Amino acid sequence: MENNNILSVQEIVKEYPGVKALDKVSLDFRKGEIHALMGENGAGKSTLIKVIAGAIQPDGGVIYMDGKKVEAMDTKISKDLGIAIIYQELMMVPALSVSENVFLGSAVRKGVMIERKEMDRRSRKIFEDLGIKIDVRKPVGKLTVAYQQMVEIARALSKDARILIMDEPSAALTEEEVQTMLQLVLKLKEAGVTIIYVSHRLDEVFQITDRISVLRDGQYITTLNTKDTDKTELIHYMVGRDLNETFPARNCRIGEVGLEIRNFSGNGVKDISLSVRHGEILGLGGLVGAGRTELAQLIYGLRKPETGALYLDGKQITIRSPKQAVRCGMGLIPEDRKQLGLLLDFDLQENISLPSLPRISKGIMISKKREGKMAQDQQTALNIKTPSMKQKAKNLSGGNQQKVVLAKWLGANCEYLIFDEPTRGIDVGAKQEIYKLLNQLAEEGKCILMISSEMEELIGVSDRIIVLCEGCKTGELTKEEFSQDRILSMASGT
Amino acid sequence: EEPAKSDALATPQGTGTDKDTAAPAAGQENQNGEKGSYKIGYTIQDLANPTWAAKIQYITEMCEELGWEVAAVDNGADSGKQITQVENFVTSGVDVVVVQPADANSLTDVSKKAHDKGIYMMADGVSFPEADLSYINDNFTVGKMVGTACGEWLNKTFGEDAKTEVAIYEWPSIKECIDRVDGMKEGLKETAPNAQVVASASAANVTDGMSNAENILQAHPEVKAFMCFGDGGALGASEVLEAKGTGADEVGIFSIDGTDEALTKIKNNTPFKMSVSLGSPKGQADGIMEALKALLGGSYEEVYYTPNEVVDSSNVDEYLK
Amino acid sequence: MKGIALKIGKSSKLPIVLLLIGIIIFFTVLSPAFLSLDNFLNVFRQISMIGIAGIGMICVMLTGGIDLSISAQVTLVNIVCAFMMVNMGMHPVPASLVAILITTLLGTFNGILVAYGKLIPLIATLCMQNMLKGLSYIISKGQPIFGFPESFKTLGQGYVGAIPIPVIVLIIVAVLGAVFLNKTYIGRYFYCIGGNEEATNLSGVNTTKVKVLAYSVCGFFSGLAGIVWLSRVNSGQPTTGNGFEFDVISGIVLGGVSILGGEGDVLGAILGVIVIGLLNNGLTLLNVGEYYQLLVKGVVLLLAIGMDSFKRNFKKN
Amino acid sequence: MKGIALKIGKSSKLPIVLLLIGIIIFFTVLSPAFLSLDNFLNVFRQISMIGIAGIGMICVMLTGGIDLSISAQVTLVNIVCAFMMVNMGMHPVPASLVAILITTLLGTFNGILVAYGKLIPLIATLCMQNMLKGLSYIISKGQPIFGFPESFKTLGQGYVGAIPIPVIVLIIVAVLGAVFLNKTYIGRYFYCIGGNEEATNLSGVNTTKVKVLAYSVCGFFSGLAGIVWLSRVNSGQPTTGNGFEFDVISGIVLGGVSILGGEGDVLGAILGVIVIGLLNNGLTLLNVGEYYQLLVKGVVLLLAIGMDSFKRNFKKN
Ligand SMILES: Nc1ncnc2c1ncn2[C@@H]1O[C@H](COP(=O)(O)OP(=O)(O)OP(=O)(O)O)[C@@H](O)[C@H]1O
Ligand SMILES: Nc1ncnc2c1ncn2[C@@H]1O[C@H](COP(=O)(O)OP(=O)(O)OP(=O)(O)O)[C@@H](O)[C@H]1O
Ligand SMILES: [Mg+2]
Ligand SMILES: [Mg+2]
Repeated sequence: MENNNILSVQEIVKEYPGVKALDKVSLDFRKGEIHALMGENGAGKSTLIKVIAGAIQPDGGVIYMDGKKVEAMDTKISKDLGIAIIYQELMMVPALSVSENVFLGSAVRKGVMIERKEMDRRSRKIFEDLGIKIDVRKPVGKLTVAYQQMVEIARALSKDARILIMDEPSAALTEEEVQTMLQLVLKLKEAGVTIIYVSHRLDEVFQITDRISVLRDGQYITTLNTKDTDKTELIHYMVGRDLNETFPARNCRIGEVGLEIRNFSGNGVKDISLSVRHGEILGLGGLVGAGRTELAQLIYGLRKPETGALYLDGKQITIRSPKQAVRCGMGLIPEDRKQLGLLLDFDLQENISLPSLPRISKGIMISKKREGKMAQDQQTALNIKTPSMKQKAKNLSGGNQQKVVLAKWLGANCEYLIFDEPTRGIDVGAKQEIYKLLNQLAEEGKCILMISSEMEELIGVSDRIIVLCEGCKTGELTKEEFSQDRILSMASGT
Repeated sequence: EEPAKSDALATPQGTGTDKDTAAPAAGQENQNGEKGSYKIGYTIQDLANPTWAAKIQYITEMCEELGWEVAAVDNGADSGKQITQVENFVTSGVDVVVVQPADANSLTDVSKKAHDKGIYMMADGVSFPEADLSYINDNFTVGKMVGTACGEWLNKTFGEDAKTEVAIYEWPSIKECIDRVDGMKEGLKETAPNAQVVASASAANVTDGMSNAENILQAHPEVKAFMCFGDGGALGASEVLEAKGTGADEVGIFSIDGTDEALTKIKNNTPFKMSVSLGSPKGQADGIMEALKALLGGSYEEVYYTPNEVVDSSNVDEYLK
Repeated sequence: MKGIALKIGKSSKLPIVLLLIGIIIFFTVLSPAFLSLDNFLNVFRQISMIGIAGIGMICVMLTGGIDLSISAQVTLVNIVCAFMMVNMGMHPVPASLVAILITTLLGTFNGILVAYGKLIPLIATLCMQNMLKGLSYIISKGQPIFGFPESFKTLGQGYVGAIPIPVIVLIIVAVLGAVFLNKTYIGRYFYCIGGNEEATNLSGVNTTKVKVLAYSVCGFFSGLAGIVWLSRVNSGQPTTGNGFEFDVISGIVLGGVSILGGEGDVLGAILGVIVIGLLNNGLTLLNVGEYYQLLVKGVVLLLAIGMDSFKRNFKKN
Repeated sequence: MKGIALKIGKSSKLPIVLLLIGIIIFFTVLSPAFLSLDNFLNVFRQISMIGIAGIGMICVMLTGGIDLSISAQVTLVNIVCAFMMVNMGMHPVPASLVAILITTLLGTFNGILVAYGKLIPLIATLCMQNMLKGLSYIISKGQPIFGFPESFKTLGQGYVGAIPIPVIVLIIVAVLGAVFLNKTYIGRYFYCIGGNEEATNLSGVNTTKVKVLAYSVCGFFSGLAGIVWLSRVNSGQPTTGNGFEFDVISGIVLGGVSILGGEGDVLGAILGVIVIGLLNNGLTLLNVGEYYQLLVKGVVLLLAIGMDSFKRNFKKN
């Protein structure tokens, strides 16, 4: 074993019923490097990380830290060894304050007493370094996903770790925030911290990493030096075939106005009007906290607008509840799939059929046959990777979970779809599939409103873009006018 | 003055001396002299017990006629709760607190507080040491009456030598009921030594009485008699036997309380044979009112006993209205 | 029959079935009276009220709620129905129907408090329990109401062939409940709400209304249980039902219904209730005194759920 | 004092404080005996046991658990301590300490069942309740045990100045509890576990041990409450404590402790308990009969939590 390996895993095996999540994976991580872990959804990245963290016990294999074998790794040992982890799933205690969450499990204390002021001070400092304004006394549950993700990052940073493992830390962040974070990561590297970085965003990976290891279907594929490779080669290793990472073209046949809102206010947004035509994808851009999710909630009947009117195909309709929205043919793919998109303890079939239950039932009796068929169709259409549709949703990888949420609405034949961050945490291959699906849906004449914080995605997929800033509409761009600079300046209100 | 003998059969016992030693002087003079209106706080073990509930109802009505006020609360056989209630009564300025003690030994401190404020403490059902006056029944004796009646019926029906099986319904978490059961066993042993208690179960209400009767009869189909500490469980046993079509001469049920429901069964020639009446609720209420009047009048005995009367088919009509 | 056997083998019912078998063997060895059709029918009749009300409680608990007022609903039904028959001379059938209607409405009111009023179910229904208890006392003045028409007894004490009518009612109710929860989409909604209310709402389900429905169903079954009860004891008592909610909840939770919602089914719940019924029955047959019964019941149930949990966690690793 | 006032203003305590004030005004107007230091001390003494045991229960409920066995622990403490003093002639102090040690161990055992055995808290502690109740009956044979050394009364019946000792005990316990839950890292762990057990565990906290600790603490305070109780009633009774767990749970839940875990604090819990104490007291002072008390209590509590919920949801929109 080489001397400058700080951490190495040998022959790690982890099996779940029907899935080999890790199949004899061996990997070395060098002191002070930034090492990317890449692979499709379900490749086993998060599982490997959890094994290293001691959060799950592998079925076989060995972990070496500083060349020494670690027996029976658990969360306490890994913490003591200086391993800090940002999990893919947000690990928050909602009722506690930001600073208490930052110091979860390692509160600053004097004897048995915690030093709340000191914790507040230190977390404020961390957020300052990250360039984020946040009230450290606020309960985490009151923050949006993006801010919770920041707290997660701050927590890892608070630990003065020797190894920092980041499982898709950027998934919920906007471009600007990602850049701030990446600068910080580079600074940590200079300070000698080893970083294991998982992301589906190739740009980031090429920007900061030294080496890239690829997993596919639970197996180790290869490790590449970042400077000796390129996106095409990397994608090839990841998906096992060639795939170009551009946005699929589409011949748009844009029709009549389908979904229209006029002068919507309330729930944190002010006087917003927009319209989506049949066959059109309207992008909704803005920084975190711009109020895009809030706007989606208003349209979908989850909150009551104070003023404004909604028109579907020219008819004014008042929507008071999601039920009504669904009845009118709307569907919402929420940004937080675990909290709002899925029933994690239920199987995929039950998740997918939920919005369509009355339709696929005979009277009030559910037709199990139709339900099964519907799920099967969606699995094929979306290529959901799972041994069975009876698998519980919580056992799927992040990307596949997102596909299940999509499948819900596709199965329900919705006419007006609102996508809130549809590709958050999704691998390149699946992203392509989802873009294709978006195109296909548009071609079928559906009205699509897509919220996205990924600039390229916004530009690549939308036919038109509307930008929000602090709850107000600050601009509208047609396809010809698209440019990152313009969107950014509108989003920041300058 | 000596309380007039009422048909409540509340018989004053004891020496007949004025109890001005224990009687709170301060309270007496201002309440006795000036106002003819009194406030009475009443804490009883279980207000859902039909006998007790009816008794309270009568007392309330009689007091209203006199222009008195009664507050009745339920202590659920919980001594802690009972103390709380007495304290609240003391605060609200009653003249007498009547207690059916959840625990006779736990009232020392509150009684003292009451006495300090010139408030009388009166015991209902069971005496406690600090009570100025006790209106009580003798649970062991009552139990013994049940045992004796049961034994006599067994002897008469199955012969003195028959080795008959008997079941008991108890409520072992309450001391008074334990006394009753002890009395039952003693009475049975004296009259029918060959009878054997083969099962005992705790049944305070009709529902439990039914389930337990079913279960007991399953295990001991030869059970010839049920002795019950109260009518609730007994009614359950009767319901089961009647549903099975058991004849009145096959199994006997013997109980305590003398509720109307039980008396109806006795009258209708069911297995329900007898119930010891501790005075009809009305009779008891009369007794308590007499005692209360005596107490507030300042001249009273220390102990008044409730009547204990065996009610069976021979005299049931006198008790059923 | 084979279907059920298969289902038991596959599902998480195994531990409770094993427990059931264990209890049966144990008591059979110790008491000759235990293993007989007669005795089992006895037990079933004794648990029928718990089982009937349990079906309603499952609905509420699946949605993540709880209804502590069922005991007081049973009391109220007892008193009100008895009052209508005795004091108002009503015929048993309309009297029963009116009483059940009342509890269904009370259940609906509970549901409105919880779903629209967003009150904590435990506390809201505890308040309702107090109020309904008070109401029952006030109506009955603490006195039993008795002397019903002879025909009224049939429901609680009658037989069809050898089988007690309450048992038949329980079976019908259980089958209906199982079908409702398993096969209809409204039943599925109960599960979904318990699993993730917000996600269910976003999927276009009016979760508020569905929750109200769950409580209404619960009220309906409490009412039915109350009528069976009244007919069985043949006397309306203001104490009837005290502690009943605990029997129901502990029985069905033992049978796998989660207090957090989203988990459980009718079969399991009924098995749980039967276990408790058999324990009560067997211990009385063995003439185990009240004191020792408490102890033994505690130990046995603890072992039972311990075994279950051990199995579950053992399997996981 | 100002700190607390500020805190109340800011936090979610406002509704319960308003309710408290409302109740006080209401009863003051209707009953001259209500508004007096004497009466308030009475009320505080009456709720002191509920409050003391409530502090322990908060710990358990914060972790998302529940302990239904506290009532039986109180019973057992009563019987065991009485037995040691009367039948074994032990001095009150060591007898009390041994009794509290026993409940602490019983609490620990509950904790082990829940945390290591992964049993459902509701059911596991219900089993324990049965077992301990049975045990208390067996030890006492159903008879009260009395005749304690005179000195033993002091704890439950004595005064320091005008203030009853149980009230002082409650205040000390509440302050300690508040500090423990708010300021120590172990107290914060309770919140963390209730809020997100997995996240807490992944942060390197031994959640299993911490959960056991919560139950031990609960056992300790049940024991303490039991000793105060015994000293107050001055006689060890096997019926003591029946239903006590409900008083405790409903009081602290009214005060904002969440049955789902992760939410609530000592101040709120104590306020909740006081509300219930004042209601009981005021209604008795007003000479409201038992039946009507049930009804009125139900309605008032329902209004109270309804107001609270309304406030919360109103604010949200
Ligand atoms: N608890 C579990 N039970 C069953 N299967 C699981 C469980 N956790 C993970 N899996 C399976 O293991 C495989 C690897 O999952 P993992 O979460 O490691 O993927 P990933 O590479 O992190 O994917 P993503 O990029 O989507 O996050 C997947 O097929 C997943 O379904
Ligand atoms: N500094 C902050 N601290 C905490 N919460 C904030 C802050 N700024 C904004 N928020 C919360 O974020 C909400 C708006 O976020 P929202 O999720 O709607 O934005 P968005 O445009 O949809 O962004 P995204 O979906 O990319 O997260 C605000 O209503 C507010 O509650
Ligand atoms: Mg992952
Ligand atoms: Mg958003």
